[in-house]
Amino acid sequence: MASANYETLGLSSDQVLSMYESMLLARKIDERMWLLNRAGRIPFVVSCQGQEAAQVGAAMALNTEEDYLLPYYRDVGLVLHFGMTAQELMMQGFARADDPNSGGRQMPGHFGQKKNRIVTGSSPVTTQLPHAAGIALAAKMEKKNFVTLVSFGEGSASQGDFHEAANFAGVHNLPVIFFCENNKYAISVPMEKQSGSEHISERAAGYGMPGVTVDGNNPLAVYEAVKKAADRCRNGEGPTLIETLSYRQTPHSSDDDDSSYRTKEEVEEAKQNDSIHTFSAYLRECGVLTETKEKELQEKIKGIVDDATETAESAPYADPETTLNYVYAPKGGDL
Amino acid sequence: MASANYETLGLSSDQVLSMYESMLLARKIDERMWLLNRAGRIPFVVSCQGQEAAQVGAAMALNTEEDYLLPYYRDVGLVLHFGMTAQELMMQGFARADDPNSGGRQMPGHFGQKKNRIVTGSSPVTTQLPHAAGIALAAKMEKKNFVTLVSFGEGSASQGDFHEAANFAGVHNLPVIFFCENNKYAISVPMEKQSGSEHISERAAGYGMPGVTVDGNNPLAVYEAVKKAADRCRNGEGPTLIETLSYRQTPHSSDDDDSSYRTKEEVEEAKQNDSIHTFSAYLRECGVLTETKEKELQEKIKGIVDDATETAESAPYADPETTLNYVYAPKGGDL
Amino acid sequence: MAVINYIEAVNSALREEMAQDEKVFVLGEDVGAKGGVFRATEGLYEEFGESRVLDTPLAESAIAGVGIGAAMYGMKPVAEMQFADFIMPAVNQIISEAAKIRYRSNNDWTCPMTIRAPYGGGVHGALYHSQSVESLFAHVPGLKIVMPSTPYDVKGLLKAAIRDEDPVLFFEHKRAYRLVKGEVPEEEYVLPIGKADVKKEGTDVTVISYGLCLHFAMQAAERLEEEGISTHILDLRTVYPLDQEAVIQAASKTGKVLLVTEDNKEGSLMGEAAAIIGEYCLFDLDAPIQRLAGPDTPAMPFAPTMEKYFMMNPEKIEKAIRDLAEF
Amino acid sequence: MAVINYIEAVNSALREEMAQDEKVFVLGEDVGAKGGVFRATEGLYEEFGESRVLDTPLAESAIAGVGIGAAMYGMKPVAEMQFADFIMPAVNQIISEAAKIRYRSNNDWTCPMTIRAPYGGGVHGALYHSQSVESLFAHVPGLKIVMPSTPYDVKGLLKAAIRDEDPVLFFEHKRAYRLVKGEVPEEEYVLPIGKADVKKEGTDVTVISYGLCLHFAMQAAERLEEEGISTHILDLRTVYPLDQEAVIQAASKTGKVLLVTEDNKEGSLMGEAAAIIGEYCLFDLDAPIQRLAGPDTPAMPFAPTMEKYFMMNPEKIEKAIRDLAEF
Ligand SMILES: Cc1ncc(C[n+]2csc(CCOP(=O)(O)OP(=O)(O)O)c2C)c(N)n1
Ligand SMILES: Cc1ncc(C[n+]2csc(CCOP(=O)(O)OP(=O)(O)O)c2C)c(N)n1
Ligand SMILES: [Mg+2]
Ligand SMILES: [Mg+2]
Repeated sequence: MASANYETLGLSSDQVLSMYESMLLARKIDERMWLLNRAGRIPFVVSCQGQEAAQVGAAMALNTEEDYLLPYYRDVGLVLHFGMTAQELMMQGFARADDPNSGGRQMPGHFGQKKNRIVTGSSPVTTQLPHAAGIALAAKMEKKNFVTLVSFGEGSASQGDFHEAANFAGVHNLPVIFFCENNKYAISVPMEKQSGSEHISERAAGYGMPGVTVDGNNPLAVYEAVKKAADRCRNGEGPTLIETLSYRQTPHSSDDDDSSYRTKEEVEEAKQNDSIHTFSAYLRECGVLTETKEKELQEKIKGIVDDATETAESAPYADPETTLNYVYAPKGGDL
Repeated sequence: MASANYETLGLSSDQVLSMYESMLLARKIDERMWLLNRAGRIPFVVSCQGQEAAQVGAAMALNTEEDYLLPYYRDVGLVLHFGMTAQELMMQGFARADDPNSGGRQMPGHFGQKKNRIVTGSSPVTTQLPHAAGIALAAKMEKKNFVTLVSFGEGSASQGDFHEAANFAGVHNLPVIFFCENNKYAISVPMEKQSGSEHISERAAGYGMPGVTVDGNNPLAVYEAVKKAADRCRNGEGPTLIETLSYRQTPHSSDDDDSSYRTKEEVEEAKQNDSIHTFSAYLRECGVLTETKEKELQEKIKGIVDDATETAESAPYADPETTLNYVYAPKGGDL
Repeated sequence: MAVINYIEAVNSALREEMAQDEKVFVLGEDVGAKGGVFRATEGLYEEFGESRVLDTPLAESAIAGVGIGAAMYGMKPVAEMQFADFIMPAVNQIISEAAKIRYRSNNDWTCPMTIRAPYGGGVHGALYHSQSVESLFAHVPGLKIVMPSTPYDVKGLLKAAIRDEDPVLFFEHKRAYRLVKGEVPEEEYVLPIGKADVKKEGTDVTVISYGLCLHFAMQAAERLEEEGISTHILDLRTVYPLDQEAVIQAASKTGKVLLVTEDNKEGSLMGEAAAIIGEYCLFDLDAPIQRLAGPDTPAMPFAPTMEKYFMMNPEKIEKAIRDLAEF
Repeated sequence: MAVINYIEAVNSALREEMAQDEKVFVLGEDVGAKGGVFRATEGLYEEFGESRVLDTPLAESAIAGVGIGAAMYGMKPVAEMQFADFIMPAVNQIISEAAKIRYRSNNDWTCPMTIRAPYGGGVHGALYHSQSVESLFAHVPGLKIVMPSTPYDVKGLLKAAIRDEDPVLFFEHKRAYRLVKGEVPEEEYVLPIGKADVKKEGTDVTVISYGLCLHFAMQAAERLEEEGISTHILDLRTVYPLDQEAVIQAASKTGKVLLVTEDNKEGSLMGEAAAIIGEYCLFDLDAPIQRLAGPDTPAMPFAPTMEKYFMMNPEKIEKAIRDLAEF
């Protein structure tokens, strides 16, 4: 895979190993969710599978202690890196009261955790882009040096909010990264029916910002692009639009049957470039990963996912009456 | 002005003269509206002044017998060419029952006249762009060969509907022309605060269509660009985004005072390029227009505007109770 | 008569209207090869082809706006919003444009368009796949809003909506899609938009409702029948403009009125029904006008405990009817 | 106490809150050098600079959405929609986002944002510069909607809105801007959101209203006083969530209720007021609940004949009060 050596990018072997670990953890959590769903133990799952490299590559290029993240529903890899735990993710999967994202109020994939600067998201796609511009505007007004990264699918880039947010960021030269995870489908709609242009990144020029398309199966290429964009942000050079190319390996969600609109062969072929395998191979090639280490890692992660599942499944739901809480500020509000 | 000779564009001397006449008529109607407004005889005016060349150049490149037009509120030059009369425009200015646009229901500048395929418009900017895509889609579905032109200001290009409509047209390769009249201001907001890019036309690539910027003070340059775009439409080659550069010579509307946000000097300087004068000079240079002819023209137009004003002013308002009409289909509807 | 379910009635109305009128076409997200995320448009792509069953980009304002343009030209577009919750980006096109085209052009231009959207909860859809959005539009002159409860009404009213000369919002309860079955004639029929329907005659308490709640009310009424409480049930079917006369008749009949909606209570369209009753039936009333609705929280949560707490059900209605009967 | 007009109260509240709290900033179209198309933000650009008085691109969804992002970060944005009619493109951001942020995050994130917009007619604004848009939002839990009638209320409530921990829609009647004057104290004060206010005590007929109509009602009441008809007038001030208790008290006091709004009749928020009265005051009523409102047409036309026909005025209210008094 990666032609660039990780060292030339300024990454240590520990760092690339931790990237791999995050990718693997994301994948394993996701796979477990599907098992739980198919066994009738959780009602819904929406996947990161195929996009872990893009997500972890991006996260690695950010400062997870101060930057702001506005993820979309597939971003297990991003939120893990920003501090959400496997157990917390499982709490969300099981819709338990202890889910830090929403206390079981939202569907899985609707991330939000203030202490980690993961900004609460909703289901209507693309609404988070103007929010990201707003947070970046606040950074500029308050003279703070953090970066805001907002992610979304290529289908979501068709919404008016994409345009309005990108243009706002362009006009005000805001420190924000628009991170488009192009996985070739929006549910059943392929890129050709989604976009008049071949690449989403071609839209950047219309807002006066650089636009780049990178291989989303290569975490190092993504890291490099996001690092550069983040540096631009911190140097006051304004926003960047980054598009990562990968493939959605699962159906859209546990409610979708993808056989009506794409062939098994197409899916299988795309899986040849599965970043989990190609990055693992690359790390072995570089001597960062060994068979033993990989085995250890797999076991460690299995343990984490098992524990998380168990703890979450046995945790309680929120009390029915709590449905009424937090419509407005609990007290001190005027109502 | 115009370096290109009109003949190389395939235009006859009669045609360029009629272009000039339309420009002049538009200007004179507009000037009269301001006089009437300042005299308290009509409540509101919004101007075409400075954009006549762009409007008439575009109209000349279309087939006014079959093409569809979705104008915005400054497009006096476009609607005149598509068949709306000075008297009809005055009926609108005076909000009379015989206003063909809305029977006095809408403010001036909200054009619509089905028999001339001028599609009814509203005040919220940019909503007409998806409509234009819809009409172009109908043309494609019905295998009709007409072109749809939709116009809007550069400020209006910031709306989400611009993006969604352009992308829809790009994906479906629709026979529609997006015609942006960039007059440098959106009320008080200058282009630098409006757009992240220098030109609106730079956005075209993001939708897979050609984008061009032309001198909006040169009706021949605009004619050429729109002609090419219309040919593309008729040849099944899809949409084009055209941006014309001109300057809004009046305040935004009769309700605006532009002295708070731009200098008199700036306005005066821009008026040096007033297309009415430069095109007149060009036509004289070419020998198409003479001083006598110009005088005749001015008088003829004054007569038209006088008559139109008089007829409109003495026409009645709609009856109060007609307020209730046409919420739904008059009969046969289910309610 | 064949027994079909609610979503089959949607599908069948679409198919018949498309077969009958070439100007009718369908557009929306995933309505093509996939046949819609709920399969409402199943088979249409195969039968009528890509050009009449359009998969659009993910952009609701364009779905509505392109539909409006096509309708102004003379087509009969049927747009799908994948979930009613996602109609929000299209509000400007629907309220500023579709609703006002005839009026603002003094009857010169028209917008004969239908917008379908699945609404409602009880499907583990959480905040953004469960909402009732009718009150967002049920005050916009120029629009008609249809919310049928039975397959028979779905089919007859969707056909009427498609043929209507003005824009119609057609909201389908997504929980009803496969839950609710009913008889539908083989022969062609169309039902009038704007007319409510008495779904059950009764003498003690009047329930006015629509959509899925109508069925909950029917179930509650059935149980109460055994206790000797007789319930009169009016199905609004068209929720805007309301069928005033039918509301007045139904309320006056028993003098005890329960208005039931799955929507949040404050500001739901049941307020309008209450206002009509308070204006026209005041002296016929034997009990305060009661409204039974969802709590005033933004929408129903995902966790089953909270979803159940929010959702309407036959038990809640049964209790409210009994309380009124005993008043 | 100084007498100022309605828009000066807006301006002064903004200035004071900006001076007092650095997190407060203003954004919108033409709010900067121009000072707003109605001059609501006049002088703020000069006083607080470009970075706190932001001229945005012409994109309402971004104005709302960027404000929401900044509010989630901890700023106190005050967004202006140039006309309430143009809030439509921002509906998704307001309803799906601002209103639900606290709820969906289980109180982790909040959205302390104010959105101001001039609404209402009588200014030759025609269909798209005259609308009342409150009923679009007056059923959305998580939002608060303030619609003050006097400069005193404007100033005290706008300051409260800016300080509120949750999103507040603040609708200002544009005809009132320069027409309505009133006393405002020099000292700082803040009024409670959520509380209606009795603007006139009376015994024969109760009028419940808000905004510009409140003044028309006051004028009507004054004239009727001479005929010996005593009118009780409640100003809702916050139209969502409604101050139920105040509505119940006001309605019960006279037993004859007139609900007045400039909005279209069907589906206006007066339906909610009627429903509250129909539920809680039924046996105190001496006359049917009456609503006086605009006709159910899309909006008011431009031509003066038709605008006048549509608009509320003191005469229409006077007649309705007299009819009720005589009932
Ligand atoms: C405004 C809106 N419309 C429709 C939907 C339904 N929906 C959920 S995900 C999705 C496809 C998103 O595609 P893309 O942006 O490419 O992201 P991906 O799922 O491929 O990662 C759709 C249509 C939605 N969530 N929001
Ligand atoms: C959605 C919407 N927001 C705000 C307005 C108020 N408004 C009317 S015209 C205008 C400026 C338009 O600028 P531009 O598109 O450049 O056209 P121009 O007037 O310069 O020709 C604004 C903000 C509106 N009409 N619609
Ligand atoms: Mg995708
Ligand atoms: Mg402009």
